[in-house]
Amino acid sequence: MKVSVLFFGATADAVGGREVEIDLADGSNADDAFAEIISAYPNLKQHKLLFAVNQEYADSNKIICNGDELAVFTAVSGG
Amino acid sequence: MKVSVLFFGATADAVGGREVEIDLADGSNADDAFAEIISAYPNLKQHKLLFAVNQEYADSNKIICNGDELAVFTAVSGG
Amino acid sequence: MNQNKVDFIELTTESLDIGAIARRVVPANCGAIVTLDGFVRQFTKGRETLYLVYEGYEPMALKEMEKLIEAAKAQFQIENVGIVHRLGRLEIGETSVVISVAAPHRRAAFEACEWLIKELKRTVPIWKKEVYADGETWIEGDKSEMMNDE
Amino acid sequence: MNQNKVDFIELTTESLDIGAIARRVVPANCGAIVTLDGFVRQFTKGRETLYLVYEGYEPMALKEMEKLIEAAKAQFQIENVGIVHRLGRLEIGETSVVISVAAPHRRAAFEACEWLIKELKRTVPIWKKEVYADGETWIEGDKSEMMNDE
Repeated sequence: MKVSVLFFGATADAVGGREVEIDLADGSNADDAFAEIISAYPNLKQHKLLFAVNQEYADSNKIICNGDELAVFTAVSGG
Repeated sequence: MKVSVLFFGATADAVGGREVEIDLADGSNADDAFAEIISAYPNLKQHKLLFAVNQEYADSNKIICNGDELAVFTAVSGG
Repeated sequence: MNQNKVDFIELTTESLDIGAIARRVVPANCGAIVTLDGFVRQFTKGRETLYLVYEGYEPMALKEMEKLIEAAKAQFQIENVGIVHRLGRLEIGETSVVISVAAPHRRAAFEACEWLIKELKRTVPIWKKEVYADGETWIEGDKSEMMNDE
Repeated sequence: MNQNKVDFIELTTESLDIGAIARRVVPANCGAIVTLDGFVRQFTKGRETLYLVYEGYEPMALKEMEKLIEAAKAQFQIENVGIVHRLGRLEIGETSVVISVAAPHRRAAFEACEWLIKELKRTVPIWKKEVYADGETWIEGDKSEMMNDE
């Protein structure tokens, strides 16, 4: 299945883009998905990362579904 | 000696004026002065009063001098 | 840091612009301003207020506000403080007092701002008269509180 | 009290008017607003910042801010909350975030406002890039703090 992955700030710089599509095995959970993304973009390892699925902070075990919106970003620094 | 006494808000209403002059014996302290004022305007007794001498909260024992500015007012309620 | 010193205290009968007051306390090394905006409540304990009148013993009020700023700066790691209190007639919803505190770290700004409004209500000689449909009352503060701490 | 509900959360690239934001949270039964105004520091640890760029994951940021308001209202006796965060390029001294909390009693307003800014900095997906004379850096928050409490 295809899911889109969004990057912001430092992670967008690290992957050289703001959005990519990845292919995931059916039944993948959030941990699987983010491991896949990090192995595709090893630059991301230089950062402490947070993950979101459908605009919510991701639970590791959350099963990813076709069409979900994933996001990978560093710890926030707004305010 | 002559000193002026200022009233504000509820105390101005109680004495029917915003400023009076009183005559004090030389060597009077703040307590003496304010006792004098209250006996001249017994309506003031209905209020919890604060006293100031020369725009500072008065110490009871402070000696009053000719030309000092006294003030009698209720506990404050600004803000 | 003294070249950045922009404390101010004012009494005014004009309406208060919270944002403009807050901006005046911004120094270059600070990242947060905390602002307390006190205003005229329509209902106090269920009774409707039509408008308020604030009166101050102006020179003493300014001196007491000055003392509060000095005391706040001795206690809290803050940079600049602005206090503006309005006097005269205020309609419902209008701002009566603004206290803005700028600090390098927001914790100190919150603490100092809260301390300042508490002390202002206790020590600064300003009084409010609440005007109702059927009368008016000068509000008297809690003297015992005042005397215990002074 | 629901007819007075005027919470709001906004992300904007326009400049922020603190006073106007604070006024929007005023309900009839409240007497105090506490406002936190966060802004662009010129110097951080001695290094001069030329300007900042804020970027947000906008839909998620709005959801997280909404959650913060709900959580604040569950914890504190407050009436209305407004949170506006600016995005895009900000010059030195410009306001990046305003949080205004209106409450019947000021203690709750102070507590809630301080809690909200602390949590916003921990959970709302917005990042800032500091631009210096000789480079630029995306600032990364403290992830461990984030993860411990979530």
